[in-house]
Amino acid sequence: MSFLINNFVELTVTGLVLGAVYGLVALGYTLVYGVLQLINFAHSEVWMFGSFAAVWVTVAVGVAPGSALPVVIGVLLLALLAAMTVSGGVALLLERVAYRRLIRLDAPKLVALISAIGASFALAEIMGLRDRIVGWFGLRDDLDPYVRSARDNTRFRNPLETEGLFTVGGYTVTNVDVIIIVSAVVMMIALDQFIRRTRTGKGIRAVAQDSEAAALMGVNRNRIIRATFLVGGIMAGAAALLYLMRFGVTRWNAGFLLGVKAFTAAVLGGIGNVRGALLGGFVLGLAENYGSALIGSEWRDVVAFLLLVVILLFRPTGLLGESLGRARA
Amino acid sequence: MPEAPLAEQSAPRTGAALLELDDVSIQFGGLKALDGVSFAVREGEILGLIGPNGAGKTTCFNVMTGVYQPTSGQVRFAGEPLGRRKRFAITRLGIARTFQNIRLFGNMTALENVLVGADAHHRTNVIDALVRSPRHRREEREGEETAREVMRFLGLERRADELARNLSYGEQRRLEIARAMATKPRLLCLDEPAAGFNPAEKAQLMDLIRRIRDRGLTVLLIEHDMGLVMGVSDRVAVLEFGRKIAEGVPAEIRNDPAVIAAYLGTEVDEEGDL
Amino acid sequence: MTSGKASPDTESGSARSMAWGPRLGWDRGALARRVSGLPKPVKWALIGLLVVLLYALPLLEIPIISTPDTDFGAVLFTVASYVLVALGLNIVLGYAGLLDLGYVGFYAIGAYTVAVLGSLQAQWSWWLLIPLAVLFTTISGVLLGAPTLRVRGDYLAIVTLGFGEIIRLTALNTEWLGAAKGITGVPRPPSVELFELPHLQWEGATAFLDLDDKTTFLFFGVADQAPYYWLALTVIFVILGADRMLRLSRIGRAWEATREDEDAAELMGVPTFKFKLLAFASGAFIGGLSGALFASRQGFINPESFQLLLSILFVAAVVVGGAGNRWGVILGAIVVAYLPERFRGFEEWRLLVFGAALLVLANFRPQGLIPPRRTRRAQAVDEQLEALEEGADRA
Amino acid sequence: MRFSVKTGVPLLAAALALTACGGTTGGDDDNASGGGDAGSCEDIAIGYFGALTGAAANLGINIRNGVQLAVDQFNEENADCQVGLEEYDSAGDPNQATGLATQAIGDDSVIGIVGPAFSGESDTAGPIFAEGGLPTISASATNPALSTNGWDTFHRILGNDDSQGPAAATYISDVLQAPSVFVVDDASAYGAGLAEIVNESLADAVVGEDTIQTGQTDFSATITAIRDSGAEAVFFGGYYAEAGLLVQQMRGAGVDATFVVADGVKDPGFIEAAGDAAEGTIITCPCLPPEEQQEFFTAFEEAFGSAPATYSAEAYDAANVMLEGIKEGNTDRESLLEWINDYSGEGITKQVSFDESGEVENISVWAYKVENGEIVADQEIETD
Repeated sequence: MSFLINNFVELTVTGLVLGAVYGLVALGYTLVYGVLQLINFAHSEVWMFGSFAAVWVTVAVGVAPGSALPVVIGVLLLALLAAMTVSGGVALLLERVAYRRLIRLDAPKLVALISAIGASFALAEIMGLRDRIVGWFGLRDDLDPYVRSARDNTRFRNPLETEGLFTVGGYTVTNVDVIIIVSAVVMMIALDQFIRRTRTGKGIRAVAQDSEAAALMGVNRNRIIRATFLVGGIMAGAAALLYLMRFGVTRWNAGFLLGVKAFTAAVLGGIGNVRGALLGGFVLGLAENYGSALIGSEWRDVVAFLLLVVILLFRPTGLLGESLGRARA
Repeated sequence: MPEAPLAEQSAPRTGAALLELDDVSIQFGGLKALDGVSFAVREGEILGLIGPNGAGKTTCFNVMTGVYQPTSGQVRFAGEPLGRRKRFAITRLGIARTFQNIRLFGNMTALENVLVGADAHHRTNVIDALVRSPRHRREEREGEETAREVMRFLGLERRADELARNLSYGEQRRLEIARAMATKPRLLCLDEPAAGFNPAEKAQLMDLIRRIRDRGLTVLLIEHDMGLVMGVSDRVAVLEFGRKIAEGVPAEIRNDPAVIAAYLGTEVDEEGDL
Repeated sequence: MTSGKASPDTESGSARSMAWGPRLGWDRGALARRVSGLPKPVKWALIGLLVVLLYALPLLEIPIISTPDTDFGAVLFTVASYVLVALGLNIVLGYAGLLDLGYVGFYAIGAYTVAVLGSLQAQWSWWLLIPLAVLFTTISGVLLGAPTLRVRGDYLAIVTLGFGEIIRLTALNTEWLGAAKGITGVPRPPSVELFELPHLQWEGATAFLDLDDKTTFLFFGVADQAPYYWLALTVIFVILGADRMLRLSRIGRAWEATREDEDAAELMGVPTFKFKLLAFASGAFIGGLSGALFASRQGFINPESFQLLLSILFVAAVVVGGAGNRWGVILGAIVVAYLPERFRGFEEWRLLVFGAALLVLANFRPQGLIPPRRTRRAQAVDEQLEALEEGADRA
Repeated sequence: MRFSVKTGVPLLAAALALTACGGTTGGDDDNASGGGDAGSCEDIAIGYFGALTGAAANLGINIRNGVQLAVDQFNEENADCQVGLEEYDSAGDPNQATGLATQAIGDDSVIGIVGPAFSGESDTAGPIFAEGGLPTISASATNPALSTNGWDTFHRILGNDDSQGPAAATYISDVLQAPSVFVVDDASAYGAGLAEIVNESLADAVVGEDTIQTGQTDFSATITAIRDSGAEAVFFGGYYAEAGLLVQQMRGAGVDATFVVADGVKDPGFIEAAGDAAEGTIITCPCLPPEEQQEFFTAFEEAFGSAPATYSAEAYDAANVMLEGIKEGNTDRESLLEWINDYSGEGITKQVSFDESGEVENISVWAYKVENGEIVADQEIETD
């Protein structure tokens, strides 16, 4: 207990950093769920592809740590753009391949879940076997820096060096901590505004609330569904870069666990609720850190899931309720 | 052939009160859906419950069948307060209902739908089912007899093995009634059973409702169609904005100034009795 | 559909069908329907032959279906335990419509009961351990279900997923349960050595008796996997029978009604919560039984055998095969458990191919390989009505 | 379904009819090779048993490549005695191991197995190999309990955790002279077992411990605990994937305690994941440094395009023990088992000979250090 109190600030900040990543990934689950009432199981792979895009950009640019600040910012923005593009693209691909036909057939939700699980396996394996796949085209050697040790951890060559900014309660908050938490909050606000104010955002809300009525009102449901996947993918891409800045490493199967956690965060906050996703992420991140500090890291997932069960028992629709359709977004 | 819609109704049968609403109020947030409503359904009668849209008719049904708990007041069935009984327990007590928007078990056959209703009083447990115990066999036999009988009564016997969702609209409406009747209720609550019916079908429905009453069931009928309600009901209660504004035999209701006021300006159904 | 096929004399028609006893819940596989046209003795002979063939599979080692790269008996046991799990999960998912992503938790509790009380902490008899394992899993199913079944559908998925992980992590981090090292020396079923059965050996399309390769009936040893398969197969037949009994009773109807429309079911007098709990407990029962058999075949268990991925494979088996149809989910389990073993040749591509296969199956057979009776029943009804009409005409 | 019934019946009938007339002779013909004439090399193979796919594939492939190299070299040198290599890919899964082990003992041409690679699968496969009399030499399974099950076919060619743990502890206390140590493990059988031994050996110097999970990527709570304890050294029992992340996040959080790990981390993947943060990491390993095996090193790199990684050299040694035996005419399981039990020879990782329980004698544990992105030998650790 005293350990928790003595290191409260450190545990809180690192918990929030982790929670921010969970929250951004959770957005993808929450948006798709809000619109289609489907658990997009393959969303974790959307994130994973984004993380590799970010890694590859830094490999291609080959910037050394400690470069001038404008260079660092430029490379990071480039990586962000790449991650968002790739994640958004994979999300759209997913919609096309795994969902569109089933949505058109109005197939049971479970079938869509299986389709997504299949897509998830396939996508993860494609990344894990990328060295073999490029080998078919005789590009194994040319692409070596990108496909080397495909089934191992791949390190993100972070151009930004971690620096302490200020010290609170015995913990030196770093620039990375600040960047991640602030970016997550800013992106959440931006998304919130997007959903509330733009035409597409209103369309998303309309379809979430009553897809038939929305169709009668002239909303193109299919376009809105695609937009939803795209927005979720873009957020996952951003999450991928932030994740790499903090944790430094990605791998072909890293999405699975993160996906489970992010989905938990989405449910915790109230699935379908955009603000709830970030709140759920923060709560989960903090709970994992505090729980680890109290009873040991081996129990952190147990703590996370127990928390989920308890919250659902007392607030059956999550902390903020499910409300993508409602005006509060 | 069914009788003409406005034929003389049989004289009110004044049995004992089967279901009583006693000063029932229910509140959702700031909205009072029911406000001190009291009326009684008497054994063996057909009571029509009418009122403009949003008057609280379906809420009334939901209070009676345990879907909502009243904020204040009491609902009594055969003299016994319903209290906080679960919905299925109330059904077993003897209240059955249909739904405004049809809610059949679409992927089960018509017969199975009715059997689910008949199962309401069955006690077969896992062991019974596994060993095909005498109780299980007796209940299965009785259940199927009840179900087939009710379906024959409603003219559905030939559709028994059809999936519920493949039935025609009118058949689905009747199947809902059959399913409710199979629970062997004393009180049958019909929630807008004529919605979407043409005049000929409505006439048949009126006949059916009377025949149901003649089987000894008490019927509570929510309906928009004035002609049908006035034609078939022994008595009518009128709700407006969650309050009961009138109660009496159809002739009285037709001339009640409050009722006329309530319906003034509102489009009365095509039969236009008021 | 069947419109316009009404029998002229409805009274006698319905009376007849009543006399024919319960034909409710038509739920026969495509094969059985084709067979049902045959005379009864032929039908029974065919079914008997099929059963014998199923039991003889590990001895026959038929070239095309036998697995070239791993022991066929062991694969058959794995397939059988998946089939068992799929049957259990089918009650939860297919009949009652509850998405359980933590089904492996029950599997684990069954396995751990046998292992912990049979080897690690006590040395109880196998005959005692199996019922205990089943009892514990059923209780855990009720304990998990009682609070969580009030949670709405999709939330149940994540709550059960959490449950499965909690079970695994608890086993992994608790010394008393063997932690990561796992538990060795799990008791095997008691053997009754009666006689020896030779295996077949194939050269092209001709078969020879291989007198050096024999299976002792009924010796539950380390290497020969066939007896374990026979045990699991027998359990499957028992569970199939029980499943059918429940399905054709009030309980099966209540499950289905609950899945179709929970509120309407409740208002028709179905205590839906009780029946959902019952479905959960029945599913847990079968899952635990399967886990217990798995542990006593394996002789060794560790938490790694109960990964979250397994739960997902179980769900995939049920849905791919056709949730709600017991023959469908059996086929689904075979697809999920057998194909990856049969086609080990794909090596590292296996999971990729498997994922792609799931994707394709879901998109092009969304109702499952053998859909739950709905579509097939329309046909069956046609045939029945025709038969009834003939009968009525003759009367 | 219908198809299989219609065609299946006559096929079955035909099969039974055939058995009736030709059964016994067929049986005899087919099992002629079972007895085995010593000295003939026909139809003989050794097996590799372990993961080639799945999450643990990397370690498995390292081992398989070691075996592959040994077999290829042997076949090149002995044109008249070609030995096959059977691969049993368990994906590291104890459940799959059962069927594969049964398959292996049923295949008479396989007379020795290098593996099983992991402790978990050894637990299910071990008794099956023992029953089939098929000798095994594991190049990587280090759970001490494996040799105590009475499987007379079991051997392992590297020190188990009981020998490596104390060595790591000795290094920390004698060489690093760290007064305070924080012990982390990954809850795996390998990592937890190792950490427990280190924990016991260091006793009072241990100022804190924590357990992470394999697959975990965020270690912030653990790192907070390490910082809070003020430990000067961190021992991590586990594999390289988590080790790379842990040390990287430690350094990122400004914790500069010496990072000490064991052989499961001795892999290029560790450097790849940790980058600069790996510098100065101490890796203990019951294996000789690569300088002492230069020939093997170059041959391996030539064959597979990458440097030998964890356990490749052990696997190479294990395979060579068997291949030498085959060359000496031990071409059935029984005689090969005898050969292995009596073996004494110079491997590239150590002086190889096995004791009664199948454990290798003469274990030397070396400390390696990460310098400039390379794992280089530091010194031999003297225990006792």
